Amino acid sequence: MHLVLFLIFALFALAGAANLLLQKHPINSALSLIVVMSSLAVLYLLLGAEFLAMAQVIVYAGAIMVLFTFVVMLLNEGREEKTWGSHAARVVGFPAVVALLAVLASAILRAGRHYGMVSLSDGITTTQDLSRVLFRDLLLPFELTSVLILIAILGAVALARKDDGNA
Amino acid sequence: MNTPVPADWYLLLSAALFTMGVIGFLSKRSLITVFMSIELMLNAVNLSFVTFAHEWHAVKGQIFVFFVMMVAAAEAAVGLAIIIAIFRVRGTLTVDQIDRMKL
Amino acid sequence: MNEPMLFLPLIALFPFAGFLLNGLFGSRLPKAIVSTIALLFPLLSFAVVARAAWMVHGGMLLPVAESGAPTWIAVGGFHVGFQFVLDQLSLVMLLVVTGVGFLIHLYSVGYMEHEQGYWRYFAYLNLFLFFMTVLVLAGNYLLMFVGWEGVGLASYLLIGFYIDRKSAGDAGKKAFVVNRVGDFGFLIGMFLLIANFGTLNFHRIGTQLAGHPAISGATATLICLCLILGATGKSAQIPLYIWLPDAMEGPTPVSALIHAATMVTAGVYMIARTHALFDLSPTAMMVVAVVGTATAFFAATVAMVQTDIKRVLAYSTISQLGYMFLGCGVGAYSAAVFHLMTHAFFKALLFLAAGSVIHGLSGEQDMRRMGGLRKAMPVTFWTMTAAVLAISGFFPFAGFFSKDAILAAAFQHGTLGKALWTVGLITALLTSFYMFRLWYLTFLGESRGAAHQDGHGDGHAAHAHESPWIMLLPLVVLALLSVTGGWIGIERFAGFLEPVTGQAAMVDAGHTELFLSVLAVLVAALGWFLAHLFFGRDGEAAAQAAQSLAPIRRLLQGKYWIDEIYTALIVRPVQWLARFVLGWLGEWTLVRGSAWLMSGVVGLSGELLRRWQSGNLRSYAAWLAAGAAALLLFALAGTLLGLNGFADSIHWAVR
Amino acid sequence: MQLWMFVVLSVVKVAVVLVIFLTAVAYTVLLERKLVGRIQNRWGPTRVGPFGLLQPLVDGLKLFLKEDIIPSGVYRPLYLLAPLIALSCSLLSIAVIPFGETMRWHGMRLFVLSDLNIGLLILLSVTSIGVYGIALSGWSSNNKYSLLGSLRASAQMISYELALGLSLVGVVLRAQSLSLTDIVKVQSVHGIASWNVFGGGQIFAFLIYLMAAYAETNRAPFDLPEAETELTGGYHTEYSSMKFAMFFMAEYGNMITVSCVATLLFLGGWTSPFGDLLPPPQNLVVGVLGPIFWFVAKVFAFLFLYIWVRGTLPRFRYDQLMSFGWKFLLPAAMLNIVGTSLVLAFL
Repeated sequence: MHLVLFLIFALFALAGAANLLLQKHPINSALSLIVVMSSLAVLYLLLGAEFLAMAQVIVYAGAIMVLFTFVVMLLNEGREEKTWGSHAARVVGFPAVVALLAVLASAILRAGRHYGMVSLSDGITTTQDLSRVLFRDLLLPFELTSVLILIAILGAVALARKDDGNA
Repeated sequence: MNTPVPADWYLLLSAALFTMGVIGFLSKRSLITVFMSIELMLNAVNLSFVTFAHEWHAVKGQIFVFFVMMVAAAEAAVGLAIIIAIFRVRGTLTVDQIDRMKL
Repeated sequence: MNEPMLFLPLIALFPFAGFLLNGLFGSRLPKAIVSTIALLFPLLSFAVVARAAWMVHGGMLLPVAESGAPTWIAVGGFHVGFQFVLDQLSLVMLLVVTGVGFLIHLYSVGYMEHEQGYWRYFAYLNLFLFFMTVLVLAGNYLLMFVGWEGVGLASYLLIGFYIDRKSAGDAGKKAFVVNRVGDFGFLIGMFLLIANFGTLNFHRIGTQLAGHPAISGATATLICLCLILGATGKSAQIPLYIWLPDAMEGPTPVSALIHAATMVTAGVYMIARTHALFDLSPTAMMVVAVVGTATAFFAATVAMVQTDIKRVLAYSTISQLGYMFLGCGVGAYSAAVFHLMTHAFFKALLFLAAGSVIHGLSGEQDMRRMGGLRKAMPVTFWTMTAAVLAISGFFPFAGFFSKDAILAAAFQHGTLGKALWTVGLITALLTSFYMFRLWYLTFLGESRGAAHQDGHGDGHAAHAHESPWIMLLPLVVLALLSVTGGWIGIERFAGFLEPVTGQAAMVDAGHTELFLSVLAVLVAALGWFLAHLFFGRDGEAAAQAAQSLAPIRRLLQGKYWIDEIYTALIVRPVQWLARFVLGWLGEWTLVRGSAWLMSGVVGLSGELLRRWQSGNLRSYAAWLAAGAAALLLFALAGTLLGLNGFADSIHWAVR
Repeated sequence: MQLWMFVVLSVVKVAVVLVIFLTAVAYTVLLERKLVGRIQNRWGPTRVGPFGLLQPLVDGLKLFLKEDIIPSGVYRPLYLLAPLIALSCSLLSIAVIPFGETMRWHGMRLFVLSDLNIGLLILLSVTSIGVYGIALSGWSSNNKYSLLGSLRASAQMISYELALGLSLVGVVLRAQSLSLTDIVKVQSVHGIASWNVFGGGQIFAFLIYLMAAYAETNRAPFDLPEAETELTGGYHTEYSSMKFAMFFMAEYGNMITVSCVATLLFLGGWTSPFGDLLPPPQNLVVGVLGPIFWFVAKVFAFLFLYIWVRGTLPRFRYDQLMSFGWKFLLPAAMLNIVGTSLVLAFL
């Protein structure tokens, strides 16, 4: 059962990611990314991280990606054009990507034999467990993130607002 | 019925998604899609965090993902605002055409 | 048994709170609130001290070390904490500091009433009190040094309080720089202590010394000499006394509090606090005694010819501090501290009374333009009289007991002691002389203000008025203390301090001492008589004497030209060197040379790297990816090539 | 329990709940038409069946048989996808809602599709996904009215989702759980006195939730996305036939879900308002049907309130709507959290 669910949603995630790359219109890419994120949420559930799974959906799929789709809709740029501005991206970038994947994969495969198995009966990290750590040990970082977000809001408003002189 | 899955499969999936994010960053021409590729990479990393948290029974791994989400939210807000500002000035979002610091 | 709750940190923190409140918000608060804050916190602090004193009176055992003090520095086995310790010595000091400090705060409310920067003044004053209490309460050298430097800072700020006067600023700088020289010695001393004992804690050093005198006499002497250098800086002894007379640029209550009663005695306190070390080194003791005696005599001679009322008092302070050093130098620490206490009373009183006179004369400080103020300012006059009698050493005023104790101790200290005693006795004569000179010139005779009309209108004496009650109240209190402060008697005082300062060297309490006491009083009376001869009726006798002793007089008025000598020998060469370093080495070689080099390197590398910066995001991303892959490869190379068990190490490290 | 048993039971439960839910949706439409009619001094539908009771069936049939028009300028994939997203999100959220006693049969909970630790979070996340249906429909229609309507709707939903989510925190704090069953259990002891809205002191949270929920479901007085006078039909202007019906069903489905959630979180769910005043029922049938009766009654009351409000209050202006959400509801919800936590911590 776990295996089946894992395979299904891993496949969804990979397909979504591939679709993100292949689609020419940003809105399709955005929807593909939502698929990836939602599948990842299911995978989090399989790993016992139920709160994170929901946070993934609410924050990523429900908030961040909505912003993306909004921007796509507002700017309405249309399909992306095929341009060839970057030589380095082809010559350096793609070999580097291949190397990156190779290194990562071989490292994981080599280290992976030490790792255990994941199964549905492993038990879950409840919201209480999470909040106990978050609000006791890591209270200061948590409060700092709230400050960060506040600053981000101000920054976004300041950046996106039209200049009064030009408006 | 309850077939377990090796933990490194999750890690491999994470690596694959990350690599696809990098490819997206390199190959996509629209600034927004490039930005989405970054989010994809962040998500891939999050997956490996959750996997390790499960592997080592460490709640802090999940907390880290939580923080990544918060930072990603902040980043998305500011980043998209910058994209809008760029579009307003340049009239395009094609990465290859936005390569001057001057207006 | 419960540890007694003394709230030691509060003693220091109350004034600090006052400083913060007045310093941050004072400029926006009305004067009444500023004064309330400024008075309330020292009073609270004094209350805590008084409570501690009461508990000691009730039989509480000393010393009390505050438990659970936070750690400041912890390097290896070396620990320094913010620890406060209360023992007999610091209790006496605290009573003086907070008690006299509070009185002077009170006085200041009246004195500074019309000044600009009222709030600033009180903020600084509270800051000073904070640092002074830290200095006194400190349980180790480093914390003491914090207070030491802090009072220096407060002193600097207050000397330069009149920011629109260049001389005030210069005097502040001078005090600061000269003190730095002393601090240098203190610091070296602390380094040596760490090197030899591995700790800066007074208590631990004391036990180590008592247990096995690990350090040889030479090391002890070296450490002590360094500490003495520090003490001479803070306590204005030869050779670093030169800042104190200039420090009189500050407001008079400041002179009373910082430059007479409390801060300048820090050196004496420090020596008494570390006497265990000094006891090991006869050489250092001798240096202390000789320096003290020389300073006492030297400053007294200069004081005889000064015309500025505050400068007379300043030199007098230096001279009295010399006595205290003498006391320390002959091992009579309790006598020195006793004198420190009585001196705090009568010297603060002298300064405050002088301030009252200056206040009454709208800022006039020259004694030659005073005179005849007895009628106009009766309270000031009578309190001042008490103080003059006290400092001159008349029985039964406070100064008699303490000075007598020091001189007696010196007399019993061998041959050198006899010599020092002789000088000390002469100094006592001089002291009596110049103090009565001041007294006559200021209060008796005719008003001489009218003779020198220089833009001040008529003579000041005509307008002289008594100060408000808020200034007179501290005067009266201090006068009472100056009269009665010595009645405790050195025996009881020394007995009280014995756990800290060790066995006092009082052996022979018989006829010799009585003889010495009578002699001292006689000498003081002689000084009064001489002063009466010269200044009692008119200035003629004084003028004649001045004529006949012109060279000496010129020498004294020039203050032995010490300032000029220092300038020529030290300041000039240093300035010249600085100009050389800054001008040639700094400007030409370092600044311009490096600028050329930098610009060349940057320009060249810019030419090379420019092509890389295409501005294309995807190109950057490509290089980024390549870099990431390379880094990862580098980090994981071991694992991938199977060279070591990297994966296992990660695995186990995280577990 | 065997796997096949699990699957069969689940499928049966899903089917039953879905049928009931869709019927409820259809009859909510009828209820609205009748009620609004009475409020406006009309009869409402009366012709089909007794009291017009068969009207929903006929409406459904009509929509189903209508010609399906796809305008030429639309962006096809998303145009087709959008109503699906909207409807499925609306149907998904009913999955975590418990509507009866915590009874088990062969180890499986009856009266709830799936009881989760994080039921409340699932509801919120499904709601947040629901935004896409509306946003995409408006944009893909390639129509100014649609785009404006969808932008309004999405912005409104995102804005009010904050107040909505925050208003629930007080309840969660009280129950110390995100599970809907646990939240109901906390309120079950003394009947009406231990309901969150009264005994739990969450009356302000309840009012905030109510207002935010109206906005969240794009209902009057916050129905700006489909304000006919300005935007023709809002985001579904270009939709017809079954696709329009999907949006329609989604909206009414959301209404019912929101009412269910309000019932569960604030009004004690399926528990009776008398609590322990009445003896526990001995009869099994009463024991099973009683709770369901109370649940349905409370939901019905909410739906009634919905429609009543729609028939009574005028529509807000858009800037009023936004400033109301951000400047009043959101701070109020935060204050409620602070107050609740203080009370819980110190009393």
